[in-house]
Amino acid sequence: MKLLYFAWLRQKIGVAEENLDLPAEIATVAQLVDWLKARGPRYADALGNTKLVRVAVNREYVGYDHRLKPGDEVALFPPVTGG
Amino acid sequence: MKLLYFAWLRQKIGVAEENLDLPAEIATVAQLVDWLKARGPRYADALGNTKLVRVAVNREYVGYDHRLKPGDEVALFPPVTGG
Amino acid sequence: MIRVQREDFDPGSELDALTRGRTDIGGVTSFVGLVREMAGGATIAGMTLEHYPGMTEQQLEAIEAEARRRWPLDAVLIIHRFGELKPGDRIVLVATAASHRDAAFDACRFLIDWLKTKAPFWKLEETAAGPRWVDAKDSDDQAAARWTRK
Amino acid sequence: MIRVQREDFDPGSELDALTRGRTDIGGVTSFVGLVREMAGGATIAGMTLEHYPGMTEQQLEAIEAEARRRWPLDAVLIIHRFGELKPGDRIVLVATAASHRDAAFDACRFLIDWLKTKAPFWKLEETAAGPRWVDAKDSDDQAAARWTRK
Repeated sequence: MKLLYFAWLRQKIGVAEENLDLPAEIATVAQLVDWLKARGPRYADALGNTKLVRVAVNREYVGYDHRLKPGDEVALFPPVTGG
Repeated sequence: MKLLYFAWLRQKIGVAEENLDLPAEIATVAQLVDWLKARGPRYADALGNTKLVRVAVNREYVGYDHRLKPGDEVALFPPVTGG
Repeated sequence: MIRVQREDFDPGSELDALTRGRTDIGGVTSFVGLVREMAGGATIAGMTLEHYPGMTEQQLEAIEAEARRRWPLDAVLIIHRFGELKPGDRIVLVATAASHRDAAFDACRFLIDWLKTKAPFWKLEETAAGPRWVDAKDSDDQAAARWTRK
Repeated sequence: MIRVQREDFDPGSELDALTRGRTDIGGVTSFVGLVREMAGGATIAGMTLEHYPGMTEQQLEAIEAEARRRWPLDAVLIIHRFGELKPGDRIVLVATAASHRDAAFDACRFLIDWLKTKAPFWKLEETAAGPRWVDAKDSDDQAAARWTRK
């Protein structure tokens, strides 16, 4: 699965983009985030406060209960600050 | 007293500006308007519906009870439609 | 700053001048009013804007001063034309600059709403049936009344 | 129409293009957002705007479409920059054209309010104490919430 990180989430995790093979039991965004947090301290730090983590799947905002499909592009990022 | 008329009020009265010597008993805008209406049918037509007649004295909006002073510039015009 | 003029204006250079060399302005809201070809159910060939020289400027200055009292504004510009205009021509520009966008938006709308009910301008439209003076709109009175302080 | 670009833009020519040759537009409201030198209590030397290419455009298009559903608009333009910006630089232009000014004003403000909470951009400010990511503002969430349909 293709994962994208932006802004301070990208800086904390240390990469902008990665392709990860997810365990079969990961079905939702919430499960993905929990699995990522267990991958190491950088992920745990970046994703510790999920109030500050927005999720887009295939470039559309989704909630944490959104179900993932193979081939999805999942982006994790802080609340936006443009304009 | 210097009197100015604008827009359809000017067209109905037939002049843009005139200097008139007012009788001494005319103290307020309301008295001035009544006196003008009695001057002839053009004035009576132009000033017939005072809901459509705005008054400015020395370039400031005033009400009909405003007291006139010698040398005032009095303007009568319809509700404005700029912008 | 206010200007009452017969000539057209260039919104781009006017807006540039408002913010040039400044680094304290967060946003500029502007409104440009244009002559519409269809007005009040008729096609118009053009219009003439009459005004009251002297009082017009004085009223616009008073409206600008009122906006500056109500909102923290870094810059205000009102340009209003008079004379003969054709469909598509610019009539008026109102622009407000502020640190924050809420002040810029509110003040800009206030200025155009108040200007429409207070600045002494009158529109004479040329229609196929002859010239006709535009009636003041209740909707403009209501828009201005939004800003009346209780 | 939406554009996401690194380069600066010229508000004057953009606004001209919006209304050129048209006689059905009564008013154009626009908002230009600029980089402020003082932000969050610190002086900033500049900022970098990061975005999510692809999603940014898609979100801005969705926001434009929503505005067109809500108001009768003759034209909509959103330009948003990314990359490195200095104090005083333009960040964003939002412009709306309509027959009547209420629609133009409401839609313009809706667009900037929604854009600020939905379009994936992130500001990294350069301060004397080093770079710092701008926090999302509660006031922006509240501004966007004004437009939530009940």
